[in-house]
This record gives sequence, structure tokens and C-alpha cells, in this order.
Amino acid sequence: MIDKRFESAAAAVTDLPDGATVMIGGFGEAGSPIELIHALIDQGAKDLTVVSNNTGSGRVGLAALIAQGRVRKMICSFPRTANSMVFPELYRAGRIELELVPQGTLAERIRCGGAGIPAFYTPTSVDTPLAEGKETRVFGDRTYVLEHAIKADFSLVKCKRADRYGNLTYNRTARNFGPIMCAAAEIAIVQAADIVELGSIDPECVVTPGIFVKRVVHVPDPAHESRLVAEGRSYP
Amino acid sequence: MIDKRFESAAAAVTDLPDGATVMIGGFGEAGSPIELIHALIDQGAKDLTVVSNNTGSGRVGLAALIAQGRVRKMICSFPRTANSMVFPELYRAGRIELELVPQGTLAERIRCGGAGIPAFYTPTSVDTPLAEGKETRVFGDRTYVLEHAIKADFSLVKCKRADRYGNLTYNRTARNFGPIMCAAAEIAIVQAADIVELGSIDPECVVTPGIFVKRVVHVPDPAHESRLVAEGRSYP
Amino acid sequence: MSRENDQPAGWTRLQMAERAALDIPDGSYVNLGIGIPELVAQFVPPGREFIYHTENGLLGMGPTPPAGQEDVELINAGKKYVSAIPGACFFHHADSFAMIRGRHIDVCVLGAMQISREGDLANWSTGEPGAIPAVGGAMDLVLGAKRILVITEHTTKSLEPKIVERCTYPLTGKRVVNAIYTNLAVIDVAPQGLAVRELAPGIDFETVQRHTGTRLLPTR
Amino acid sequence: MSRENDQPAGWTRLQMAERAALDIPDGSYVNLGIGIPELVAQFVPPGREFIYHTENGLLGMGPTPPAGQEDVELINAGKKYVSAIPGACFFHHADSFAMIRGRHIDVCVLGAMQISREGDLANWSTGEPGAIPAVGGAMDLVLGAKRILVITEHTTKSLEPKIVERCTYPLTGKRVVNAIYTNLAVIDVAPQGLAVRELAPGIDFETVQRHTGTRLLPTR
Repeated sequence: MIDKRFESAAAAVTDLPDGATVMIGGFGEAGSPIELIHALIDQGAKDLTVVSNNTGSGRVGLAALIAQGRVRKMICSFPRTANSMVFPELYRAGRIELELVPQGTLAERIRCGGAGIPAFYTPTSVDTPLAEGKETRVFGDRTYVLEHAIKADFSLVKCKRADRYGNLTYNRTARNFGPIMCAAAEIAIVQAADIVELGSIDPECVVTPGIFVKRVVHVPDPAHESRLVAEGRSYP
Repeated sequence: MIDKRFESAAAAVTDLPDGATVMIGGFGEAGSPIELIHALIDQGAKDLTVVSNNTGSGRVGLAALIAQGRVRKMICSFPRTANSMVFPELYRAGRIELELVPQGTLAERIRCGGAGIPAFYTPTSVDTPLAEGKETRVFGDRTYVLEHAIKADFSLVKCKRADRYGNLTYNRTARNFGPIMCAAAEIAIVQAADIVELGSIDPECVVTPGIFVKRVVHVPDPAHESRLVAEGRSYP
Repeated sequence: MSRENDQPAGWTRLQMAERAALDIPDGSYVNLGIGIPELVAQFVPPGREFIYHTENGLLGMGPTPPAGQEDVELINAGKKYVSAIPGACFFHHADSFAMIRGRHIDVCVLGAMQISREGDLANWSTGEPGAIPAVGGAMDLVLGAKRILVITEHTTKSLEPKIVERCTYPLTGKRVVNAIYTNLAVIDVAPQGLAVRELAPGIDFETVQRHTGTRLLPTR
Repeated sequence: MSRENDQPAGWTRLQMAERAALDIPDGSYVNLGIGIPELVAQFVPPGREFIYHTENGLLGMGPTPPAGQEDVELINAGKKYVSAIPGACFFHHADSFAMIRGRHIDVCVLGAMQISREGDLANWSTGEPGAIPAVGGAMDLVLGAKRILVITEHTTKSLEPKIVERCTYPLTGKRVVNAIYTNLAVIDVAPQGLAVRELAPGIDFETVQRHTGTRLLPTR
């Protein structure tokens, strides 16, 4: 029987090794899988490469993982946001690497990682410092940059509803990077606010087909990052 | 006010010019926009390049358009199916060109056409006759073929439900090429079995966002291609 | 099924499908090609659950619906009526081939015109002039799925071997086949060559070798 | 809003946004950058309907919800609470940037640090050592949207011109800006140069030229 449910966030992340590339969903706090990230903090893996649009805020969630010195390198489009101080500190101190990628290129590199496309051409970043050192090529009358797919060993994603096959739906703009990060990872781990019976999700409305998901954890009442930050909380 | 509804299939296709590249949705008869194709037959445009997975069956729909000598070239993955005789006849007589593309490469080339990606690398077709003359490149330990995006002047697509913004949902496996063909066309024309009020389609379940659709035609009771073929019908 | 007098019978088509199904692990995502491969769906071994993918946009394909309940818009890659199981989902073609090309499909079962000693597969075109070439999703599947099983009669109707030293028909993919299920034997494409893993009842190795166009390695 | 004594006032930020909105055709799909551009949404001219795209996955973005009805998972690219209008839809990031890169967005309104005579835009980094570079979706938007409008104060707070011969900050995109809306004027990036199309009330051409780092073409 196919049953991708895991009993806890802790159980779902036990085998994530040092040095892994980990994609973490979310755009700001929307879609950030804070309980899975905290489980990863408890678990102890280090020397990680993290792919995520931002770098977290305050001292919880992704920012806490970074604060623990567990992230060797960030691949993201927007590493500074309101209430983000952990990453800037470490970056200025030369203690964390940054690969800055335009947001659409980041999204497409992740999508290609899941879709078996090793590389593609995009107009984005041509004639800017972010294209420096990259191969360019003219198609028609425009110049494009060659960009490579990103794949992950693990992805941590937050969704709204899941079934035991791993079919997912999301909540509004929390969808963001979730579907493409599930597909781009060897092992996608998803925290779901609801776990429902097979067939409860309309097959026309499944956003992430279960084939892209390996593990599902029930987190019925996920924390709000902004609330934790406002309360001055830190993790652990 | 944004209102993409057109009064009829005929009205929606009037400006489709000779020589246009036209994408036509459907996999077999599922999703084939037969009423829009018949309107295009009536309209008279010729010398068309048609992008569609198959070549139609019997003497209705896409097969009828081809039978009328209006298609200069087909770009497709599977030009012969049960009850397809029009294309094979013309092809053997040297009266129609064929660009044969593996189905996944066809889908990705169309998707890239809509997504602003001019070209990408794929493993599909490497070491086969379909890669002959194409540029190859090694990434990691595998060889890939360079493939180019396809864009269309017009797309003809069938959906289940649409609103005046052009948001669409589909019926089951009739979804197939519809969403990517809408995005890859300058002007996507869609026939919808139902046209509903704004807000009637759950925003989490919209499959084709309206931004990809220019014209919507209400076709409440679309014909079944297989039934027309079984009845020996032909168009016009 | 009738056969030529001098062709040994071995397994029936249904038995070939059943034998292949036995080698598919529990929990696999499986894509079934048109023809004999479709029969595999009838033989899910007890205690296992497979999810069937059809490249025209459905994961969780179920059996042929009862007469009168067919939907012309719920079909498989062979354009036959199918159903959708609870837990199924629909998606568009680019997403469907992302599943294939992105190596998310565990097993693909396909038919064959020829298979070479090294696992090259030819199953889309005879290359004859005047033939209408049609490839569909075969080239994507053979390179995308993690494991490629081929089910085929061991020879053509005129007793020409289909398992050959080198394919003479245009290739679908090079070094892509993992195992071959014929009416005579189960054959693995191993680094050292084509290894007969299992013989059909009443069939001996020499008989299989005699109907094969390349040297086989004997049963272990 | 207070200004330095020697800087002419001209339009307020709200008026700049209103002026830009006037140039957006009915039925446009519009992406609004963070800052002054966000104000454009308040000024849809009578009889027109715009659909707002936010790159984090929403088409049909509506106004700030009433207090108490915010959803931390319904935000815009600036991470502010928004709402969704009837006819809205949600999608993932790759689809969202397919809309952008694929040239489906009609108009994008952005802020600027510098704009060059040829329409080059710099708006993501000062390039200073120690600064944390952050680009977001700006580079995708400037090359993807069909028309790029920039809304900005005509000069920096220290009265340095932002409209210059050549950008000294790292570029967001080259030759991408179509029109500039400042507190002093509306300026088109035309083939022959920067053409002043309209002056703010009480502002003359010479004043605009004096606060600009490159030669302007006079009002037609």
C-alpha cells in the first residue's frame, strides 16, 4: 500500500545528511514550512546548501537554521527583507555564501530540475552583473543567457491539504515555490494542515500530483512566522 | 471592461490570416475544438502550419481542414491514428509537410513558447534519427539535444468552463495541450461548454489563467468527433 | 492464440503480462504502453499498489469503465476509454512529460519491434519509405522512466528474431531496456550481455537461443 | 511631503501615480513594483478595468483587506496583505514568471535609482561593498513586460539627478524603460532621446532640464 504519511516532522527529516542541497518553500512567510525547518534544526544536519527565495526573518524558521551556522550557501533572489538580520550579519562576516539569482530564473531553474531539462536560455539578466561570466547566445534578434537546472536532495514544503498518495493543494499565495520544489527534489517532505481521504481532493484541482511527493507530515496548526517574530521568539 | 466573449466561433476566427501558425488542442478527440476548426474551414485561411499532437480522424475537424488542402505543414508527434486517412494520403502524395516531434519535446517546446524560453536541452531523441542534424551537448554524463520553442499566431482550444476574463477549467484528459497552447499563442481562442460569472471558478482551481486567453466562444454542446466519424460525416 | 507450427508456445500474452507485473515493486508509478503492456494492469500482485500514469494527463488511471459510462474525454495514451481511481489527478502535457523526463516514473512497460544485445530499443518505425512515421511519447519514456520493461513475442510472425545483435530499424533509444518478457523467457539486459533469467514452462535455453539473433547468457 | 528649498515641488507622489495610471490602456494586465508604483492601483481611470499581477502567484490582486481579515498567506510581492478579486487565480512561481518572461504582462510600473538616456534602468543595487544584493523579480519584469513605466522622484534627496547620461549603479536591464513619471514631468524614452511629454503644473522645461543629468528634448 502506498502511504506517504510520516508520524512527525522529526521522523520525516532523520535521514537528511550533512552537505545536502535543501529547497525550502515560501515567499516571505507565506508557504514557509516552519515546523519542518525546526525539525531540521533539531536533527542537526550541517554544511547545507539552501535554495529558498528569501533568508527568513527574526530568529525562527529559516533564519534560525542560518543562525545556527548550518547553512554553507544560500541560493536565493532576495536575501534581505523586513526583519531579516541573521543572513546579513553572517554574509558581511564572510561566513555564508550567496548565489543571487533573479526570481524568475530561480523558479525556472527549479522547474527544469524537476522536469529533466538540464539547461535553458533566458533573456533575464542579460547586460547586467548577474550575467557576468555566463554563456550567452543570440536567438532571433535577442541575446539570452544559458542557465542550468537546480535539483535538490530534499525539499521542505508547506501545503494546505494532502492525501496518502501525496497529492497536494495549497492556500492562496502560499503555493509559490511549493509545486516546483517538490518535483525538483529526490525526497520532497511536505507539511499539511489537513490530511484527507483519497478522492477528497477533486482530481481537477490537485496542484502537486503525488508522484512528486515522498513524505507527508500532519501539522494541523502551523505557526505564523510573523507572529513569532513580533513576539521576539527564537528557535531553538 | 474586460470581456473576452465572442458571439460565435465564426466571429472569433475572422482575422486568422493565410500562412499563420495555428496550434490546435486535443489528444485524439479529447480536447479537440471541433467547432472552432469548422469555423476556420468556413473562414478560408490557407497555407497554414498546424501544431497538434495528431492529424484528426475521418473527414471532420482537423482531418477536414487538412483534406481541404489548407494545411501546408503539420508539426505533431503521432500523425496516424485509428480512422486517420486524410493525412496519410496527402503525405504519401507529397502534398503536406511533416515535422515529427517526440510528444514530450513537442509539449515542452510549446510550453517554452509561452514562457519566453527560446531554447532548451532535452535527453529525448538522442541517438535516434529524430536528433539528426540537431545540436547536441553534454551536461554531466549525459548527452542532450538543443530544441527550440514553438510559438503560434493563433491557438484553438476546447475547455469545459470559462469566465469573461478567460480563466479556464477543462474536463479530465481533455486538458492535455490546452493550457500550454493558450500561453504559446499571440491570440488564443477557446470554446467553452459553460461560460460562468466571475468568481464562480475557485481561484485555486483555475487551470489556465485568463491572461493567456484572448477570445472565448460559448459552444454549449460540442460534437463528439468519434460519433461524427462513426456516422460517416464529413465537413463541410 | 495460434502460432506457427515450429514456434514453441511458452507463455501466453496474459502470462507474459503477469510475469512482468511480478517484477514491479510495490508503490511504483507505472506507465503502460499500447498493446500487450496494457494487460499488465490486470495483474497487480497481492499486497502491492501501483499507480498508473498515462502521458495524456492522468495519474491514477483505473480500468475500462462499464459500458455506458465512458467519457470520450477520459482516455489513455492508446485513446481507449479508462477511468480514474480515488486519488487520481489530471494535468497538462508539459507537466505530464515533466514527470517522464524528470525521472519520476518508476517503471515503463513497452512493446518492441527490435531489442539489441545492449538494450537498444526500436519500436516506432520500420523506416520504410512511404510509411507514415509516428513516435508519440516513446522516445521520452525510454529515456525518462527509471526502469524499462519490454513485453513482446519472442519473434515476428514470420519467425524473424526480434532480439538481435544490432537493431536495423530506427532506434527509439540507445541502451534503455532493462528486461525483456517474451513468450519464451525473461531476459535481463546485464552489463555482460543478455542474461536469461527464467524460462517459460517446457522451454529450454537452446530453444530460446535458436529464436534469438544474438548470443544469450545461460540461466544462472 | 517636504522637499528641499531649491527643489521645485510639481506633482505629489499620489499625483505621479495618478498620471501614470492615465497612460495604462483599458484591459491591461499590470504588475506594480514596491513603493510609489503600488499607489497606481488607487487610480484606475473611469471606464477602464485593469488586472493586477503579483509575481508571487496571483492574478486579480485586490486592495488591502479590512483589518482582521488579513491572511498571512495572501500577500503581494512586497509581502503586504492584499485581497483577491472575483475572477482571480493562484498559480506557482514558474507559471507566474512564464507570464512575465513570456511577454503576457502589458505594463509594469517600477521604481528607479537611475534611468539612462537610452532607457537603461538601475533599481536593485548600489553596488557598494558590504551591501546585501537582492534582485527579486525586477530583472525578469523589465525584460518581460511589454511596457515599462518608471515612477520616481526626479532627483535623489540630495538633489542628485536620477535621470542620467549613463547609469553608474549596476543595471537591472538595458534599454528597457518606455516612460518616466517624476514629480516634475512625464518623459518618454524615444528613439531620438528623452522627450518631455508633459510638465507638472508650475514647472518649466528649463527647471526639469536643470535637475536632469542628460539632455532632454523639449515638449512637443
